[in-house]
Amino acid sequence: MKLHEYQSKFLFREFGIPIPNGQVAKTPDEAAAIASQLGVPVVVKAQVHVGGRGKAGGVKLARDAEEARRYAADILGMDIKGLVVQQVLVDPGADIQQEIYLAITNDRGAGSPLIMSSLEGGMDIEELNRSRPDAIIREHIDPILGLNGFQTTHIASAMGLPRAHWRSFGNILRSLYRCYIESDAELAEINPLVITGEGELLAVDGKVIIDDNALFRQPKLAAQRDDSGEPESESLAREAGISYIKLDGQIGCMVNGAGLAMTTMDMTKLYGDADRIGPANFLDIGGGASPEQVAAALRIILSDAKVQCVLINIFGGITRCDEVADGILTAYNEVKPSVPMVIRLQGTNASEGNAIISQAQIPNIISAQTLTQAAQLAVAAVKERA
Amino acid sequence: MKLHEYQSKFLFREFGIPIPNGQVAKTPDEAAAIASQLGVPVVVKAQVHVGGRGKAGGVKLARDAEEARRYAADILGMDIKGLVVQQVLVDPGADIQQEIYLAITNDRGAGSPLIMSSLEGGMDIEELNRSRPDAIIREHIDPILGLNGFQTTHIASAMGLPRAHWRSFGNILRSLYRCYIESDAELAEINPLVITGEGELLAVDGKVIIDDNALFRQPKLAAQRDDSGEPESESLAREAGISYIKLDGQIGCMVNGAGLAMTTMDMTKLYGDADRIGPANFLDIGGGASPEQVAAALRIILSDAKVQCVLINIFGGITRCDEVADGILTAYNEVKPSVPMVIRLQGTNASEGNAIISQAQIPNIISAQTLTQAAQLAVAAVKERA
Amino acid sequence: MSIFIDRNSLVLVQGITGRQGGFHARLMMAYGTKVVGGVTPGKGGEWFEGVPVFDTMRAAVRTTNADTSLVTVPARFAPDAIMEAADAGVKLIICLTEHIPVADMMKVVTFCQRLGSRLIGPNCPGVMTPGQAKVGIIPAMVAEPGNVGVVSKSGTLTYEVGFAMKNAGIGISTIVGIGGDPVIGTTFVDVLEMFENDPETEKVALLGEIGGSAEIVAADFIKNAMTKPVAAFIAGRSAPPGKRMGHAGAIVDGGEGSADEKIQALEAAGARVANNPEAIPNLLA
Amino acid sequence: MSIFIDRNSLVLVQGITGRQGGFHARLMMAYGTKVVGGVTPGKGGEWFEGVPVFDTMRAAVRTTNADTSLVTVPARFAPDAIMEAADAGVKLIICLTEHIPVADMMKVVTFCQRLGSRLIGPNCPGVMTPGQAKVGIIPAMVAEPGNVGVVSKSGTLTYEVGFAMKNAGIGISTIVGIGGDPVIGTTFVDVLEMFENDPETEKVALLGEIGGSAEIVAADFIKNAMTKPVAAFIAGRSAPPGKRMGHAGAIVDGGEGSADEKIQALEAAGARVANNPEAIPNLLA
Repeated sequence: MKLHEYQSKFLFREFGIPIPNGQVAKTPDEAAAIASQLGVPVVVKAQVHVGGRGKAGGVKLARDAEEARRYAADILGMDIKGLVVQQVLVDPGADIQQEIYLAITNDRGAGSPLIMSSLEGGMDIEELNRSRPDAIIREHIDPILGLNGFQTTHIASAMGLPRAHWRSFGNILRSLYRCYIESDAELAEINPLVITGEGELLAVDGKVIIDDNALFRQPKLAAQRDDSGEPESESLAREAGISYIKLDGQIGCMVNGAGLAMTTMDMTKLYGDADRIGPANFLDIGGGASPEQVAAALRIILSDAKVQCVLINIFGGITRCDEVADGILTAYNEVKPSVPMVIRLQGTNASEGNAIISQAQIPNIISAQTLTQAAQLAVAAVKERA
Repeated sequence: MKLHEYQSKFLFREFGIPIPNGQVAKTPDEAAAIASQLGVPVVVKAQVHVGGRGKAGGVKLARDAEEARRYAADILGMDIKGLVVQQVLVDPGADIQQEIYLAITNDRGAGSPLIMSSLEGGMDIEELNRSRPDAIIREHIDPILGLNGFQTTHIASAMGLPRAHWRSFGNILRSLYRCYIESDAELAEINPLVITGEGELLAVDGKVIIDDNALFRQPKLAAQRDDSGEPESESLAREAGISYIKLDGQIGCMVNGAGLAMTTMDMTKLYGDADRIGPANFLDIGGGASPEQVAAALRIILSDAKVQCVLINIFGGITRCDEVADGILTAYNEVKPSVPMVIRLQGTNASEGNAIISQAQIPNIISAQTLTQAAQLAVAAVKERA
Repeated sequence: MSIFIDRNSLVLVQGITGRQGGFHARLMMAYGTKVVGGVTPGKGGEWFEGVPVFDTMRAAVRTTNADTSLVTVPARFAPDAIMEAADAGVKLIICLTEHIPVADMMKVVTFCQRLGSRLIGPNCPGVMTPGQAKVGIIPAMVAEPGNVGVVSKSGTLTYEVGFAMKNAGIGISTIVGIGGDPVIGTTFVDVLEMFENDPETEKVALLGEIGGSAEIVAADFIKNAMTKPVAAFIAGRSAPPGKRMGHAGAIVDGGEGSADEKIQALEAAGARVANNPEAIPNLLA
Repeated sequence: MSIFIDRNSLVLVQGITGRQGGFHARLMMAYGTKVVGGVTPGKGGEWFEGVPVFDTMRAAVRTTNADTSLVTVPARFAPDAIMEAADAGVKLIICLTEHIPVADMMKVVTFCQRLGSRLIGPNCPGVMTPGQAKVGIIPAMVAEPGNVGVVSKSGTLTYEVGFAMKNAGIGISTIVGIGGDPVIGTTFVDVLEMFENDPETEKVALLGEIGGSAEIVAADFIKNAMTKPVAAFIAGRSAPPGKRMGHAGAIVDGGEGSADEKIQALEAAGARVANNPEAIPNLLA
């Protein structure tokens, strides 16, 4: 779960990391009020869960409250890569002498936390990683022991940080590590961590991503979820406990298992791409889906008006195909989809399941034997309706 | 640093361990007031830093407030093994179905925390350890990883605790471990942990010892130090940063280094024991002692009226014997001891040191070449004065 | 031969009295796996389908001499259960549980490595050596004994491929589901190395997906250390970047972990990569 | 030969710019020890008596190839300094610092063991191989080269015994001060084993004290695994129970750790136990 910049920075502050004393505004008037209260030039920053807001015009420097109001009016409601800006952070402008990159992330390969730090902060870290990987100091942390003091010294020393800042850098790094651990973060990033003209360190921008699987023990963070930028169907799916991601294609997929669900998407694209046909969504109904879940999944898929065909691909392991077939019929009768449904049931009790489907004799339902055939039939069905 | 029973239990409570809701009284009236407030039979318990208070009459069951007042009057001011009782804990009596022993301690040999637990609580654990060691379940804890959940289950299961209590026992053990770690305890012991008639677990008696070397980061615990039972000279020595322990003999020892200080004591006893002569104290002036420290040490030694002779044994390594000699003379002139002083200086600058002493020509000062000779001369000096 | 498990493996099921644990324990027994007991704290002394239930892994291992454990307990308890198995000396621990926080897994994997226990998973379907034993949830019907080793991040995709192989008359030495989580106990390379050294395995099928770089590392290994042919499929070519596709690890992030880069690396390493899982049998023929 | 250190040991001093660290670094250099550098965070780039000062142990080891480190920093920083040395790959770490909390040492000792670094101390006077090198604070004057190995919990008591041996014409192969703290990196048994295997050591002097059971364990080792004669002295026969005698570890507690039980165990194991440290040379003659 991503936190907004302001949520990330307020979280940093709880762990003792110095941040600019800005506030969040939802209207231009609020932005002006914050700016005049701060009494200095401010930065008005769009709060959206997407990168590249600066290039999109979502970050503006305002010299006074009036300008802050004007820029906030510009930015609020702006569409950045499909997300509508609903909040801006109004921060006092910082006197930037040096920009540092500092992040802690899960290193999948090493199976341990990884600190990345660079004096070349402010820029896109992926770009820096490609162009000048040596400019980034990398330090793995023992996940059981945690961050040692000597590691902070090593990082400060190896990145070439001036000695005057070692102590405050060490304190910030320790705080960031505590924040990362105690918040169950996948990523806790400060970019840039600024050395100001007064020689203070200040976290001017921040990004925190929380491990979804740990939200059960992070109720305060879970409550900060902002779904506003997310398609409604995804929110509905999350509430129903279904793993669903909306995409741009025409074939609504319902599959058991994440890997097979991706594969099914891939197959619709493999056979449909020439005709610009592809998957409308990722959807994994999980193991042992009940008729109710199948119905919920079908409703979510069909809530996407672009869907021209539904492809149901079930390989029964724990999941019994006859039960899925029952679920499909129940769901069909509830939802009454107007689009065709290609159904492929394989594995445990597949023949029973296929028999149930064929006995129902619904014209809208097309049976398939293999995944390949199912994908091809779904593509054909979409083409037919075009 | 030892905590009193009541301090230990109040500390347990901070970590969520259930304890009886008693209070501390310094007068019989206070004890009566607490008893009448509790409104049930109470136990009046002497709070002294010494074992065996029960056998000494320091623990009494009172049926009502009047009896509590009477017993408190008996116990307050009582001398238990040389310590005067100045406080009593007035606890409600518990309905005891079963007594459990539960402790966490540093296992020196293994270099890790050790949990000891037994269903045969209430009794002296050292006695149990001798007579029925198998009745104690022992579980080592990885000092970096900490206590794992499965270890609490193992302990509960292996000790034969009825299943109904596993959950609360596990919670108490986890709390006790947190208490042990976060308090830098050498020992955190509940004995007995009681299963009451209502099936609740309750820490009826407790003992916590804090690592002296960790007191710098445990200010709240350090503030609970109770010196009242301690010889004044020991308190003075601690304030002066000198390692000193008062003993019963006649030869006041001043030595550099703990091992040599013990050895010097041992030598006085080796040569004096036949005449009931032995060390008056342990004293380690540490490395590189200044004249001021030597003077302070001498004053502390001489504050013990039993001292008939002072034995100064310095083996100079870092410590320079000439500096110690200067210190001795300074101290001598300040303190003007009436008892003889046997001085043995060896090691770095020993000849210079010995020259300084002999040039001072003080009749009270006796020079020695070896530790053996020094001890023998000191014993002889005491015998002479007898 | 086979890797990890065979007909002599002695298996404990942690959480055997639970719904999922009990269900799969029965299926494993039916398949011929030597399930010698189960562990559920607080239920020691009970029996399950003729095998004893213990309170702790230490007691269970002492009594049964089990060398393998299947962890089926919920995510909140699974990290402790895995460590308990390692602490009790179990050499192979297979964890089905999904939704375990990554922070917990980083500790658990480190712990198992230090104790010398092999962890497979979490969030994996387990291991099956067809005709001998299965530990996990892989359905019996998806594979016959044979000489192709299968290693996969995904459950049902593996069944799909196994089933296609079976229909094509191709048998399997061992199926290993390593799981789709970001931090797992056993990687592609670990399993490839074992297949390379396993005399019963002649070819290998590798089923990867987007996210992380395990397939890239595997490609390196295939290039430098493998003599046996490898066929592969990578799921998620059509997945958009920045979105987590079901599995906690299945996300293309910062331009890293895309299907295309993995496919390129595998092809460059000499693996034959299918664009359709049902084409895998052709590549193994 | 000798154990732990010799004239070829390359030594770093952690805290070399501190008062204590600098003082002893000079004495070590004067003795002939190859002090190749020092570490003080924030002072990298300075020089100390002709050797470079580094900010970190990693940088120091990379530049100097040091194999040995002496930790002289205050108790609050010493645990991190020891772990830094182990992390940097130093194989022998000697820590003088006293007053380190036991909880910290339990972690540090575990850490060093996992990384394969030998820690001696803390709260110890260090190691001296007479005529070759000393790492720590043992005064040069207390020993001449020879064939008796000395291992001790205590500093000045060791000097006393070394000096008495020197006066009696008995030389020393190596003196090892293991320290008087409850949790230490290297025990009596570790050192006895090394002396037993050291061709230059013919006899051993062991100097113990009250507290703990390390001397009892050593007695077991002497009985079962040592062929070389051992003379011993145990300090603290006159110490009362329940009182900590200066060293954090020197306490007779719950009837355990008394001098008498240690003396009995050592005598039963065949060691010759002196009742006076100045009698040790007679027992070695």
